[in-house]
Amino acid sequence: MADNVADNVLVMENITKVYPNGFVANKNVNFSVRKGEIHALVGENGAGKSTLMKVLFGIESPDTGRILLNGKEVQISNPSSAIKYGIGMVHQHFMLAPSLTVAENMVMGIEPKNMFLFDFAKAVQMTQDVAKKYNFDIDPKSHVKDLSVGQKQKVEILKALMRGAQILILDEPTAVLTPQETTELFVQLKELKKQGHTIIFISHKLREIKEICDRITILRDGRSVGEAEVKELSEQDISNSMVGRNVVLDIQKTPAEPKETILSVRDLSAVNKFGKTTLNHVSFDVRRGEIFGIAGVEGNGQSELAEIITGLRPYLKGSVKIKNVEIQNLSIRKIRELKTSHVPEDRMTFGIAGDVSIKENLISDRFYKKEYNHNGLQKAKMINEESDGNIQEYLVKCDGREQPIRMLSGGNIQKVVVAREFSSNPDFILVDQPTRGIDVGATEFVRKQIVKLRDDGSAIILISADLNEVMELSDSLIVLYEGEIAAYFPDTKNITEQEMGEYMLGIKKMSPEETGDVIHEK
Amino acid sequence: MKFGKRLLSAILVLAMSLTFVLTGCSSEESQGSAAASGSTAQSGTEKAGKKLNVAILLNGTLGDKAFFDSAANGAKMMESELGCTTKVIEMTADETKWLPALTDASENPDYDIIIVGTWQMAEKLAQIAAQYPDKKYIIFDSSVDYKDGKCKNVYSIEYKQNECSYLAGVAGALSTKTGKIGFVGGMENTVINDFLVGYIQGAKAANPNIKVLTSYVGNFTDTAHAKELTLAQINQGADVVFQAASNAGLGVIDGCTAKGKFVIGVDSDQALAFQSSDPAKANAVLTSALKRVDISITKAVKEAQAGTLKFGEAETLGLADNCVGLGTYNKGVSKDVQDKVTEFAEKIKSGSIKVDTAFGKSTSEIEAVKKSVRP
Amino acid sequence: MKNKQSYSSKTIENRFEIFRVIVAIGISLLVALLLIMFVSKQPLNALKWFLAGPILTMRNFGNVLELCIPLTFGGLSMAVMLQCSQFNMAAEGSFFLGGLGAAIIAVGVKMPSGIHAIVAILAGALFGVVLCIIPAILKVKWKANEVVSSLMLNYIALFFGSYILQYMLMDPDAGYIASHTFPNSARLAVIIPRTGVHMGIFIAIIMVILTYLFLYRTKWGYAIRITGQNENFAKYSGIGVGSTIILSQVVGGALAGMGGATQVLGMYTRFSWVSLPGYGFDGIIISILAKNNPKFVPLAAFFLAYLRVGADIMSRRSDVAPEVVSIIQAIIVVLIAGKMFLDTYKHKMIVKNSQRQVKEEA
Amino acid sequence: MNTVMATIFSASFLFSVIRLTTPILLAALAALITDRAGVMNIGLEGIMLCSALAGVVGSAAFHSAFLGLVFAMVTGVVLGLVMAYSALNLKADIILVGIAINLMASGGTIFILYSICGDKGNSTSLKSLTMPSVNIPLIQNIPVLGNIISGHNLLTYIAFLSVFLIWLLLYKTPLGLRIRVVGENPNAAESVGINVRKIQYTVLVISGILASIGGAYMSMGYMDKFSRDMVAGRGFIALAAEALGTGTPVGIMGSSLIFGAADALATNLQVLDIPVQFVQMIPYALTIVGLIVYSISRNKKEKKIGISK
Repeated sequence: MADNVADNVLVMENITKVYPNGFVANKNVNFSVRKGEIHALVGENGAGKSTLMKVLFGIESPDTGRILLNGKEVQISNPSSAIKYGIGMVHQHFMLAPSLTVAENMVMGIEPKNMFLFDFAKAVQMTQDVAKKYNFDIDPKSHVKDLSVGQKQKVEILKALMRGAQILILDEPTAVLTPQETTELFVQLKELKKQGHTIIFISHKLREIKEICDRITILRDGRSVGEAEVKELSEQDISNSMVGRNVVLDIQKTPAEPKETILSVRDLSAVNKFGKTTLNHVSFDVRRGEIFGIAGVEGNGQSELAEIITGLRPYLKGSVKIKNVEIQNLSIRKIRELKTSHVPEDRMTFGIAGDVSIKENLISDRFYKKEYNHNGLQKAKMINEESDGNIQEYLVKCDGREQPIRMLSGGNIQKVVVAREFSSNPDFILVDQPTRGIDVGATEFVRKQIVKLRDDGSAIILISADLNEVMELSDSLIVLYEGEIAAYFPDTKNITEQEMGEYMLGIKKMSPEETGDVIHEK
Repeated sequence: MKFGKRLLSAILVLAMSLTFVLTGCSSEESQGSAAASGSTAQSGTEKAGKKLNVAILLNGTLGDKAFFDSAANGAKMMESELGCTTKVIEMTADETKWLPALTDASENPDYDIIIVGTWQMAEKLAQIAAQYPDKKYIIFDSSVDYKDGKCKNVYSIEYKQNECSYLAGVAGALSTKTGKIGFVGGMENTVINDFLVGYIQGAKAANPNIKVLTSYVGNFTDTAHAKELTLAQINQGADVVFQAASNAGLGVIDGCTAKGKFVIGVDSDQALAFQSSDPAKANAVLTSALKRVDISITKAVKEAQAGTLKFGEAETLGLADNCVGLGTYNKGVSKDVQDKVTEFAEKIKSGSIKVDTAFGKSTSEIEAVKKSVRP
Repeated sequence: MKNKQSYSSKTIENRFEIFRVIVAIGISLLVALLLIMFVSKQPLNALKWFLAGPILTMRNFGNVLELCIPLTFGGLSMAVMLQCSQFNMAAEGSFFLGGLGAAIIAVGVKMPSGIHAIVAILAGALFGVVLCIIPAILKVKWKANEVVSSLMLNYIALFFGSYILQYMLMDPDAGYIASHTFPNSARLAVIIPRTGVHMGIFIAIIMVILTYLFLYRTKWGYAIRITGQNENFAKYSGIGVGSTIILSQVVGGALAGMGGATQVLGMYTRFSWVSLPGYGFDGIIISILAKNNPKFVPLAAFFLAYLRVGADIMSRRSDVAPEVVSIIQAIIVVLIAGKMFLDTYKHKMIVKNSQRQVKEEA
Repeated sequence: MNTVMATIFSASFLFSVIRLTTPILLAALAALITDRAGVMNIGLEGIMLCSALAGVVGSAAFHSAFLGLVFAMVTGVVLGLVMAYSALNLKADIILVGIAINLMASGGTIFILYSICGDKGNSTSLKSLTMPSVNIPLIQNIPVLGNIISGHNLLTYIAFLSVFLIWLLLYKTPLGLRIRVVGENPNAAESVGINVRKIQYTVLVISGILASIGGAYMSMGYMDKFSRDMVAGRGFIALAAEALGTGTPVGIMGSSLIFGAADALATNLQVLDIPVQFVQMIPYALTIVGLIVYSISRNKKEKKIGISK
């Protein structure tokens, strides 16, 4: 590594970042980028890419390690200083004010002045200059809210360039783009490269990485697995290093004995608010007594699918039936009354009310039912007993049922959510990222509970970005890629992680006949 | 378990409040008797003709440059002319505070005479006066109910404000050049409408074709709105505006001053009130319809000090008693007009003119009076 | 014996909350004392009456209790609405209309004693509901800002009430704008002689208990609290967020309306309100002091009533204006509502405690 | 009725519309500037009342109307800072802070008035001064227009000038750009190194200044004295005017003028046979209707671009 230090415009050495909740996001990561290259940074969700880039951009401060720019050590304590050092970042969520014009967004924070007034003409000029320099086609006077996603992204890139960014971080830039926009973006990135800019390109899409990246760093589980020339690696090689498993989980479970179909999804399609298709004619069945895994890189339609099945998002095309009941016009309560449950992806936003006690968080789905109320009052004793029972059974570590839930650790909060959703003995449950960000003990516990629930006769959908988890825990699984079912494995035992990686990253795709087997009730 | 604890605490709360009630009763008794004996001792010395200690309780706030200020002025007059000790207490417009304040004053052995005013206080005073029969009370601008020999310790002063506003109407109607005069009241209530009824009657007497514009501010505080109403009336042709709006009346005076029109003040002599601080305003005042609260209560206290005041009776003071009337005239008011007003005043005193009143009139009857002079 | 024990973090938070409230009250009283020192010629005399006046005689104490009644209703009303995170200021107008509704029944209908008052109070509650529900519907249906709409509605309620009073209820023989006197059957009897403390205090106590039970022991109250805490969570759990918001405003409006009715029937002989009574806005202060928990509302109401009666007595006995109380109130509200007020101190306490815990374990 | 129609189309009616609009406009602009930075200032009523008193006291103490105005503005700034500190540092809900300011103002002004003048009603005993009225040369000679536009109080012109100044500030200065960014997307502002808290402090101070001019207008322009509760809900109406003003200074001038006109109309309609109370309701009822219409149209727009379901 030390051999070509001179070429390295950026070196991050031994970066370790531990979050306050104890989660170690980066473990002694080394990362170096050469001047004028497009450098791919890849890794599974949670591998530590975002944290590393946040450290670089001054949003997070590392616990150990140092950053060298052009061989000199620098302290980057906030985004402003990162900008000063010539580092620019294009976030996945655009940092733009929609009602303002492009030019105004471009210059915010570094507004040109004419006397004391804001010089709009100058801002337009500046925008045009920088756009021309990099051959971007953008109208400085149009309003950001009228732009397409691709154009917004251009504005973001130009914004960084205008501030003198020599190193540009692009966080999954193609995730929100249409194929045409992606092509256009790549043309522009090559142009930037030609002009001597260095680009750090975060992506899951191997085809794209092969197309435009020079070198690649692969992160796995918070560590750097290695860096290499992209052309020296095949897509399979990358996929293998990314999704390799460190520990093979040892989950005790008997083979599944699937029974009747509980959930059937047919021809389900959805578009997001930008008009991009997020689900494309998805059909599958989930049966009682099986854990049905949905794997895939995040942003390939899993969230939309989960929200539709649980009633949080309306849908127009296709059908979703739970126990033969179409749920299109049902309220969430009606859907839940079909004996369904849901462990949400974002537990802090949807799963709990922080200031409310553990007890009350445990009954949010059932508090209104007859058996919990008597003459208008809630049955306090019964609720207390049930809460204590759940706290015990689900090993929630707390000061008692009256403690506000926000005081618990992430793992214990998740145990409360799981306790609520599992203890209703659902016929169908959707479990979305059940172990994200929680400690090992809680993770193991939650997984055991999922298996137990299956054995008790529930139909379970497990959505997880953790490949390990989805492969080990599921009985059968599908892989979603760009809103379509890329693969269906009726039995997870025989899958290799290499295979999975290829389907997840779009290298391979099964035929409709093969994936059609996921429909058990023709 | 937990619920049981809560229930227990709820019961405790109930029990405690009950205890309050019980202990309240017992301690109240001793309190009451102590106060009563205190005041008996006081009334013993009272007859010796010593300088009286007077409390004036106002159910509003000072600063209206009119009614309540006039009462406060009475306190000053008592101090300087009679050597009394006085204390003016503002009970504010919050009705729930009036009874406590009155009781408080009644229990205070220092006060020999307690003065209150307005119709709203009459019922409350009757109740308190019965509880403290040894205390002496004066009420102005209203009368307590003396039926069945009640309220032997209360002297009541009533005013014929309709008489002075009648004269204000005469003066206004004779001074207008446009044939339109205005009236801005604070809120539509009976005393304010009593002013209005007299005003309209007087104006019609002086000029049968007179038009009177009537507006109400909606409260007694929004000076800006009062000014706006005044300007609107001036805009619609009024060149003399009579205000009966307490604090908000300042806006009426201000509006007339700004537009060079005349305003008729109320209760106190408002030309005098502004003479030193704001001569421009003083010059806009045509005259004021006076309700001499100050003079009447001072007179009553003087009689009380001499032991001649007729407690247990009500007196209605009007023009004949010099307790209502008009204040100083603006120098722009001609001698002719002044004489004409005096003429009408004499007729009222002699009883040949009977001035109408709003008391006992329903809203629709008052609407009819207003309608008769609407342009 | 261990001299210092470690506690669970919940205990610390609870203790800290009490400490915070005490500090906030302390600071505001200190400011008030400074102000009194500054403006008064006899500050000690003024202070004596301010702080001790309300308990010197039973009658003064009675004044505190009678003021507690409307303040409790105001506090309960706002507690229910704030628990649902709705800043509906129409409680003020509901209080006024509640008084009007009660007066209409009291004056307009003949009924036997007891029942008459109850019907009148229920009418007041109904009037309160009608007003408070409007901003809620506008918000749920069209996302119209409830603060603005409710502030405007208060004025409309006031003018509407004045109209009804003037054209339908007015007693022409009264010397001011007032309804006919209430018959005894509708009035709430005084229970402590020589004070104004009336039966309403029992109604208030009952409503405190009922509101507490409603919020913390019924499914509706549960839904209100969850919705107020986290709308997304409520929606995810299957709670109808829109209808829950409306329900909270209905209950809040009913409580405010009842408060107005109780106040009018207990403290007045006629209905003569010509301006908004202010108890709705006071309710916000009380609810904040009580942490939106009905259990603590009477305590907060008592505190505020004590301050106000103290200030009134002070103004009668000295040269300080009672309005000084409004400054105290503002400081208390800001300090208690300020989540970060004394936060560094709390943080230190928790850190120290956890260090102690570690030591104990070792 | 004819008289009323004649009045409404008279120059002096339009003159009074402008006069009545002034305080509402200033306060609505004060609401706008904070709203654009994502802060809701409902303490305007209180700030106006305090500065109305401060203006009177200041002008009497310094024997200068101008210094009185400055004193009022200082009061507005201080209250703006108090709100900012409470909301941004202590993290109290800004709506509660606003309510606290309003509660404090109505009692506090009386307390101070009484301490200074010994009077709880108004400041007649103080020899306070007023801001001058201004006749605009040339324009005052134009027949009808001159009577409408010329001859207003200086602060009225400042109010309408403020529309331009706030427009200039918001759309033509770097600060304005930052304010708008902070209001729309605070993360975007942070990401380019704009200090969001500093911007919000700034807007609350500007808001305090604007509201304080509105307050000073009440006691030193519209009236020449302070009297208790003289702002009488104009700060609240301004909030409504802001809500209907489509978020631009010109839009707010329009909605404020509508309120001014409604108020003037209510004043003039008192001569009619309608019960006074219904006439007095007009401005408030209009606000609610306006708010509903505005909310419906906004929701439709959002539906169109797909933000809400």
